[in-house]
Amino acid sequence: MEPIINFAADVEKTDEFVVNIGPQHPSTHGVLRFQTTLDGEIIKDIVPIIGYIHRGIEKMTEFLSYKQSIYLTSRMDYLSSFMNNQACALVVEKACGIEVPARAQAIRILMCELQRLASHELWWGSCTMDVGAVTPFFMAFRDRETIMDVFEANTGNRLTTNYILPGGVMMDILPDFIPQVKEILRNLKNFLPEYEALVNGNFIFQKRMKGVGILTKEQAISLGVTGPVARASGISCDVRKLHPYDGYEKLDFKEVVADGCDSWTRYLVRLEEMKQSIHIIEQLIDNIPEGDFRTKTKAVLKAPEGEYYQRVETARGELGVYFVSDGTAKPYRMKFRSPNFSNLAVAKPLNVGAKIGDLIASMATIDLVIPDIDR
Amino acid sequence: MNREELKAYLTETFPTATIGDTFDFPLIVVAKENLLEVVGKLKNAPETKMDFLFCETAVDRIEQFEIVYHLTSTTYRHDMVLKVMLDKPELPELPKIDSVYSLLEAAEFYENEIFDLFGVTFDGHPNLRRMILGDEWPGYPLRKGYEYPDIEQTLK
Amino acid sequence: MIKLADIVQWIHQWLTDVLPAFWATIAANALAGIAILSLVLVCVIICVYMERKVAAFMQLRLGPMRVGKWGSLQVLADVIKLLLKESFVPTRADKILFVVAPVLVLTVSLMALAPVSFSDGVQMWDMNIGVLYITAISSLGVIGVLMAGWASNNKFSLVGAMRAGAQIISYELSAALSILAIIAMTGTLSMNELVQSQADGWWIFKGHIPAVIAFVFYVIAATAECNRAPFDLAEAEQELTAGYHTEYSGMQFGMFYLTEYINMIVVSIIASTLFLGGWQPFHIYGFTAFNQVMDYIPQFFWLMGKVFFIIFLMMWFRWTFPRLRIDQLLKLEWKYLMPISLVNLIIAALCTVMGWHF
Amino acid sequence: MGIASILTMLLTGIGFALIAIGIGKGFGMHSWNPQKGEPYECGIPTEGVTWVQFNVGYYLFSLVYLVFDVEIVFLFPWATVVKEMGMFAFVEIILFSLFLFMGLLYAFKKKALSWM
Repeated sequence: MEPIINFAADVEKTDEFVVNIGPQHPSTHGVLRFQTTLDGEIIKDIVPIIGYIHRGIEKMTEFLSYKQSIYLTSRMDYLSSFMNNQACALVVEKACGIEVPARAQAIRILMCELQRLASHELWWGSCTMDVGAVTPFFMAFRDRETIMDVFEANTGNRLTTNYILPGGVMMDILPDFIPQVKEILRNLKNFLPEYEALVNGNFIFQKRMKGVGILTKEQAISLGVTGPVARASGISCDVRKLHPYDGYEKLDFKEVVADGCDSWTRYLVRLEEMKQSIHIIEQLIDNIPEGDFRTKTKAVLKAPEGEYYQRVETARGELGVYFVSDGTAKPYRMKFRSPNFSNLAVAKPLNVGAKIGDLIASMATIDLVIPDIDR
Repeated sequence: MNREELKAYLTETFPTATIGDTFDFPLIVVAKENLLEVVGKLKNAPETKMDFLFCETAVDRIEQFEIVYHLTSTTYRHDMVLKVMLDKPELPELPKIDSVYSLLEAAEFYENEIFDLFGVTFDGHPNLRRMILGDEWPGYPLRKGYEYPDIEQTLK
Repeated sequence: MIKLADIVQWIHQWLTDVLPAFWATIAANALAGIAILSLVLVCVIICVYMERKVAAFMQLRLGPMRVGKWGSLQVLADVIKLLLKESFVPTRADKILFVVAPVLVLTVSLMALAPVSFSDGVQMWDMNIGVLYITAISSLGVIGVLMAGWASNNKFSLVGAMRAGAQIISYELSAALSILAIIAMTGTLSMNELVQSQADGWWIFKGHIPAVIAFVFYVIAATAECNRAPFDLAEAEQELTAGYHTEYSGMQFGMFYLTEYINMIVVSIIASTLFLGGWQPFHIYGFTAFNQVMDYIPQFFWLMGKVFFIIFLMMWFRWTFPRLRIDQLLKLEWKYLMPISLVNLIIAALCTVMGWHF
Repeated sequence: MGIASILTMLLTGIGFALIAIGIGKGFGMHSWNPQKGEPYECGIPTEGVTWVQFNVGYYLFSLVYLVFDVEIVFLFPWATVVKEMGMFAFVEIILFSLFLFMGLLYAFKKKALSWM
């Protein structure tokens, strides 16, 4: 039977309008701009516009030596600067045939996993804040701060650490490092259940996350998504497992893969990754080998001519360094395949048809760092 | 497939292409015209299933461009590099190549970036725009011998 | 013991003695207006300070500490800051609506205070439809919000205002139905009589489960009507930057800010008058000594204590819950709160008819 | 104080708001440039018009609300007298609510209350 009054009939004749969400917006976490076409609350089209913080890192490397280039990588994804350094260092080591001492490898992994913890904590805080809960943000910062203090003491910097160099690490860890990290782990083991108690069980939070921002496995593969986002869509893509580097193959940890495909799964995957990182650190912290923290390298490194590709798993996905050498002391071309740049591609499939609130919530679980997109 | 098997398979399947090596991956250099066909075959063939484009970039080799595609398979986890050599005409004419967007959606942003920084246009790309630098920026910075614009002039 | 009512009566007497009748009425009205305004402003100052401190302690920090002892003068500093900010009208805005909107929302929320019974005999006007009046008047506030959002000529404001419209009117239903549950038991709409009816026990105790449900629903709906998190969709900082007052600055923004807190006070006053006995002290039946001690606390402080208790509840919500999405928010109202409060009202009516409540 | 009290509060509100905004205007800094008058849209000049025919998704709620609000206005006088009128009023309101509820169900069925 035909409805007497069709409420839906009049709805169709409404105007769409364009709203720019970003670059100066509280929840794009940086100078990212979404040009959204809205029909009421519903997003009809979304175009990510980037480039507000482009610094030309790839071009700058062409004028710098390999060792100098590493300092630029810290500025890409400032929440995973250890991993960025590591990727660059590894590709140079691979090209020049430099051996890394076991102690340096252990320190690298420790630092990277601590960085992953710190990054995921910041994400946890900002993700919950984007959904509207402000309190978790402060809890995340309380715990992240202890990790940042360790970084500051050991590397001299909190964000742009420039710590990992070809041949090892910049300097040895301090004697305090081990007890401090153990303290952090002890605290985190208490705090992680607290996180879950505060947010996971919350009815509203679950409603905002479950079934929202669906990224199917096929879409994720086609869009070249990596990291926790892809793993939450059921793709196994942890570089630490698939192409181990720096001795990850000797460690026992699980790759967190889930196939829920929605924001809620991405949220849980990251929380689980934090537990795995704690597990990795626990295995290493008492077994840091003695020895050098760095091999002696030549002042000016020269890579043999050729092409090299090295990938590492940062907190947000796979960072690849594609490095073309022409045998001189400077890279001929260095391309950083940054995880955020590829992950940004999900903005459209994730959000078309969703509401503004969903856009913010699902982009929060993608966890973009804008300087890494622009480079 | 491991590296040797993959190389053998590539040699067998694509007789016209040049098979080689980079440090990490097997390399196949295909002609510009065959790009879509080769990528389509690599993606769909049950032996390779190269369905994941994890890096696409360009290298300016002075006399020509190399467009470099890094492919991997989410099923078999073997990687490979595909290269296309592209003639480099004088500016303002831009070299042209087929977009692989129809096969691998990940190419959209990578190709935007290459267009922006190298000045290579892609046929069949859904939304080719200067993604990073914006339309006003003069020239293509990642080309070798790029002359920097006068910043004062540019910002005006 | 001197009662507040005696003081009011004394001032009124004095005015009628020294002034002619007409001017005495005017002066009395003016004094009453100023008194209520200052009371509200003091409450708002306490609220803002309280909100900052409550938020801070829930978030493992200390909150304002620099201005004055324990940051107690922080609110004053904020007011001075707001006063010194420029308030301007955007070029493309609808200028008249833009300017009128903040005045309207503030006036409306102040008007709702007219029939409030602050203490025994201290009331501007004991109107026989007090509750209906407050319900009606406070629903006018949404017009101001819509005006502000529309006039700003800003897309975020527009979306925020539209959200506010849908949200506030929807939640009015369950708020009104919750109020009606108590009205049915009392049989009066006068604020004063409502309080008087609770001399032998507050409705939340007397009214059995229907009253408790009505109280819970009223607090939820009131939070939504005040645009407070988790229902702050009209502002939704993370989504719409500041929602309907994105374009406002300076004291014009200050008016919206003030209104948010005045609204909180108003709904808390209604909630405490209806459910928690207004200015009636807390009594335990047959516990004479305790009851007498309770009686010694002035009635006004009883009311304010209850008001601030409910305000604390709303702050607690705000700093613990994530925000709902707009469709979830409306679904919550139309599919859960509204039908349940309708049924609750019928049960409350049944209680009344059968005489089941105390 | 009768109806004068409402007038008093009205005037108090308007007066206070005007004085506060006036003081703010008096004390505040003043400067002007064309960018300042632009609507805020994350730092990007706004595209197109803002005053458009907005999606009706919100309005339907208002329509349904209107129906129910009128019912609630009827409920107010009923609630005041239900105590005295007893069972008659109770039965009557059950019937009344039943109709109301049917209205709600109708709106549900027509999907007026689901978001579009």
